[in-house]
Amino acid sequence: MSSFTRQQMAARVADDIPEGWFVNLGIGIPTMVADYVPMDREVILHSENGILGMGPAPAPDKVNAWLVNAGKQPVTLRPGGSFFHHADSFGMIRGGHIDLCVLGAFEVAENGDIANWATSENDSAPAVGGAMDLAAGAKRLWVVMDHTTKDGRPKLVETCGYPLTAHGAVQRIYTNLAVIDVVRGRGFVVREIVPGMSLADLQAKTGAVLHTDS
Amino acid sequence: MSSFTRQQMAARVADDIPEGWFVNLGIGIPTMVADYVPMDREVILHSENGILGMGPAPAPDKVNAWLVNAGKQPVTLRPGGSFFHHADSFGMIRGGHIDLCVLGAFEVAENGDIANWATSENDSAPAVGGAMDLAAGAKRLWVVMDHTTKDGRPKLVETCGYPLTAHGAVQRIYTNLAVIDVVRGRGFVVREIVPGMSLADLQAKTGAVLHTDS
Amino acid sequence: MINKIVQSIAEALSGIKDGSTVLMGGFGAVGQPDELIEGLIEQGAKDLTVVANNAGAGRVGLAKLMEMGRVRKIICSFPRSAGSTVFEELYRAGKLELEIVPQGTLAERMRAAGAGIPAFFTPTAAGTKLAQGKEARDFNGRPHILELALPGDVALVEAWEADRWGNLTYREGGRNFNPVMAMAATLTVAQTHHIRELGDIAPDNVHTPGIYVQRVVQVARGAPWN
Amino acid sequence: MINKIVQSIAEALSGIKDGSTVLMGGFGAVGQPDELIEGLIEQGAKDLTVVANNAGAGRVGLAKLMEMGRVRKIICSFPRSAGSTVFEELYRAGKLELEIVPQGTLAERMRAAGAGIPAFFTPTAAGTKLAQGKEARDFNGRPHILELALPGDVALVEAWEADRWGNLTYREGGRNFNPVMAMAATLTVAQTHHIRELGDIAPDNVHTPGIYVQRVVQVARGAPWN
Repeated sequence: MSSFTRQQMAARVADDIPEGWFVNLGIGIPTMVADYVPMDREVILHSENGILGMGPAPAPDKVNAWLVNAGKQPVTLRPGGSFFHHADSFGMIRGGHIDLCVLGAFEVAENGDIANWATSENDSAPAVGGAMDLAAGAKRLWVVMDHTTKDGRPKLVETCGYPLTAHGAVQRIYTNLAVIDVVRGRGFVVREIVPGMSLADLQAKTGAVLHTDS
Repeated sequence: MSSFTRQQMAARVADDIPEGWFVNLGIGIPTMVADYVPMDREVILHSENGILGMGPAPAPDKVNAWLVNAGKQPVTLRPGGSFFHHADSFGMIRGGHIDLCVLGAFEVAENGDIANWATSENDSAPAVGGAMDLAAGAKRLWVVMDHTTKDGRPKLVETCGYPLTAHGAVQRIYTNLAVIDVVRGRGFVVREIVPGMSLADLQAKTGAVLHTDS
Repeated sequence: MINKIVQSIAEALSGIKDGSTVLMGGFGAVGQPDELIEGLIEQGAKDLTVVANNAGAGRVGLAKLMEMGRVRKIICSFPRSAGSTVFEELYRAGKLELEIVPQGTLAERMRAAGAGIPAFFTPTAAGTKLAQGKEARDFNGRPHILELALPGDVALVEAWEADRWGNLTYREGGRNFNPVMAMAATLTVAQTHHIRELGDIAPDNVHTPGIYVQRVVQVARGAPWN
Repeated sequence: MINKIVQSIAEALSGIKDGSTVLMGGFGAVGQPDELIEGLIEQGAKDLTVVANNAGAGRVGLAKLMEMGRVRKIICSFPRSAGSTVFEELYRAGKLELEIVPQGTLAERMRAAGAGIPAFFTPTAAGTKLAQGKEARDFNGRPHILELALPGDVALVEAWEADRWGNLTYREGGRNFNPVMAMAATLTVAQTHHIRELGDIAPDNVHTPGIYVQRVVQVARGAPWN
C-alpha cells in the first residue's frame, strides 16, 4: 500500500493555496510547502521573527546572515517584502490577518483541537514558540502530519491526549494517507485518500469516525 | 501690583527644564515655553501626532505643510528628530517615557487633581484630546495658568469643581503671580512670588492654604 | 499577480455598506485622505459610525458627510475645534451620537483591534467622567479602567508611497492615525501620492505592510491644505 | 549636548544590579547583542531574571551566564533548542526557574510594559496548560485570558545604526524582539554596528526613537554567527 511522501504532502498543501494569501508555515513539512508554490502565483509568506514576503532558500554562497525564518534557516526576501518587530509580527498573527497557517501536530481531535507543543502533561519545560499564537490567531489552520505515529497509533483522535495548543482551531489535515476536513458539528470528513487505500483501511488507522460527503 | 506676563511665565518654566528631557507642551502658554529653551540646551520636544525633536516655528516662507504640532501650527524638525504613528506616540506618553508635560488648566487642587478639559458637568461634547493621556502618563506634570479667572475667582483650589482630567497628577504650578509646588500630603507650597506681592496677598487670591518651607 | 491598485476613487470605495464603521486617518489636514472622504460622499453609504480625531470642519469632507445626514455616530477625541459648526449644530439638535475618547486611548483601541486584543487596562481617564460605566481595577496600587478594541469595517488612509502589494509609507507628520487605522479595519483603502514598483520601497522602511491594505488608488495632489 | 554614546562595553553596562530583570534581544543569532551579553558576564550582576526568546545554546553568552549560576529565572517561549544543554541540565537539577510564554504573548507583554498597559486579554493559550492560574473571560463568545505587562530593568539590544540621541535602526531580520525590549526597560543599552551623525538617520525611518535608549556603544562586528 502506497502513501504520500513528505514532498507529495507539501505539494498537495501548496495546491490549495490561492494567490494573494498571507501564509505562515511552521517548521518541518510545512516549510517545504513554499517550494511547491510556483513563483508566478504570488503567495506572501510571513515569518514570526518579523518578515513578510519570504522567498526560497538561497544558494549556499548567497546566504544573508540577517535573513532567517522562524526555524532559523537562511531565506531570501522577495521584492515587496518588509521587516517589522516581533509585536507587530504577532499582531498580524493574533489580529487575524494571516490567511493560513500550516503546522505539524502530534494529534488533532475531531472537534479541531490541536496538540503540537508538549508530549506529556509532565513535560515541564516544553517549547511552545509561536504555536499557540498561530493556532489561535490565523484565519485558517491546516495541519500536515503522518496519519499515525511511528508505532502505528492514530494521530487523528476523538480527544487529544497531549496538552492542547488551541481549542477547535484546525480546519483541514493533510496526512501521508489522506486529506481530511474538520467540519464543525460533524467531525472528520474525508476529501481524498491515497490511491489504493479504501475508506475502511483509512478508518482502521484513525482514532475517530471518518465521514464522507457522498 | 505687578504680575508675570505670558512670556515671563513661559520663560520661567523653560528655566526649570534640564538638558536631555523629553517634553510635551500643551496648547497656549505651554507651547511658548519652547521659545525660551536655548538651542544649545538640548530638550527633545514631543508632539502627540507622532513627532519627537520638534524645533521652533518656521519662517512664513519656509512652512512644511506635513509638519504640524498638536495645536496644528507649523513647526520644524531638529536633526535627530523622528516620526512614528499615533499609538506609538501615545505609548511614549502612557508608558511613562515623557519626562515632563506642561499643560494649561481651569483648576488645580491641592492634592494635585487637575481639571482642564470640560467647563461643566453638563458640557456633553467637551474636547479631551490628549490631555487625560498626558496627565496620567507623563513622569511630571506642570501647569501654567493665570492664578485666578478673569473675574477673580481662584484657580488653585481645595477640590476641583470642574470635571477632572486626572487625579493627583500635578507636581508644580506656574502662575502669573507665583511658582507653587504640589507636595503630596501637604498641599500647595509656595516657591516664588512675583516681586512686590506678599504671601498674604497671594493667599487672598488662592482657594486653598498656601504653605512655605521657611 | 497581486495588484491592489485600482483606477478610480469609485472603484476604491465600492461595496461600502450602510451602517459601516469608517475609520478616517489624519490629524487636522495632515495625512487626511480628503479625496477618499469626498468619494465616500459620492458613494452613498449612510448610517455610518465615523472614527476620527476631530469631528470635521467647514462644510467639506466629514462635515459635509454629517450635514447630509449620513453619519449616525462620531467617535473622536476632539469634536470642537475651529470651524466645527456642522458638528455642533447636529449634536445640539440631537441628530448625532457622540463618543468622546482620550486621544491615546482612541489610537490604542484601534491598535488593539488590529492586534487581536479585545480589551486592555489603562490609567488614562480613570476616576474621571469618561470612566463612567467602565470596569475599574487597581494595578500597582493605581486605578485603571478597561477599554475595548475599536475595529472598523473600513479605513480610509493617506499614504505617501504605495506598491501593488499594498505596502505603504507616510510622509513626516502625515503618518499619525493612518497606520493604526489600517491595522484595525476589514477593508483598508489607501490614497497615495506616489505609486512605486514592487521592491522600490526599502523593506526596512515600509511603514504599513501590505497585509493591512486591500485597495490603493493614486491621488497625485499637493501638500495638505492644497 | 545629549550624548548617549559611551566608549566601552563596561561603561555601557555599569550599575546593573543583582536581582535585575534583563531583556535580551535577538532571534537565534540574528539581532542578538552578543558583546553586551558577554559584557554582562564580566559585569558580575547575579540573581538575574532573563527574558529572551530562547534559553541559550552552547557554552557562550546566555548559556555561560546560566552555567555560572547568575540566572535565577528564565522567561522565554522556546527553551529547548539545538545546543540548549546548559539550560536543560540546570533546569532538571532544579537550579533554574522557568516561565514559558507563547512567543506573541511574550512580545506583546513587553510592548504593553512600554506603552503603559498593565494587562490585556488575548485568546492565545486560552484553555491550555499555559492558562493555568490566569484570569479567563469570554469576549465575542470566545475564551480569552488576562496577561500582564512584562517590564525589564535592563534591555540589551543590537542595532545597525545609532546616533548620539539614541535613535536606532535595525537591519532586516535583526529587528525582531529588539524594539519592544527597548520600550519595556528602564535602562536600554544598544550595541550598534554603525554610529551616525545626528540627522543622518532619516526621521521617517527611525525604528526605535531615542526616547527608549539610554546608552549606545559601538561594536563594529560582522554579520550574525561571525
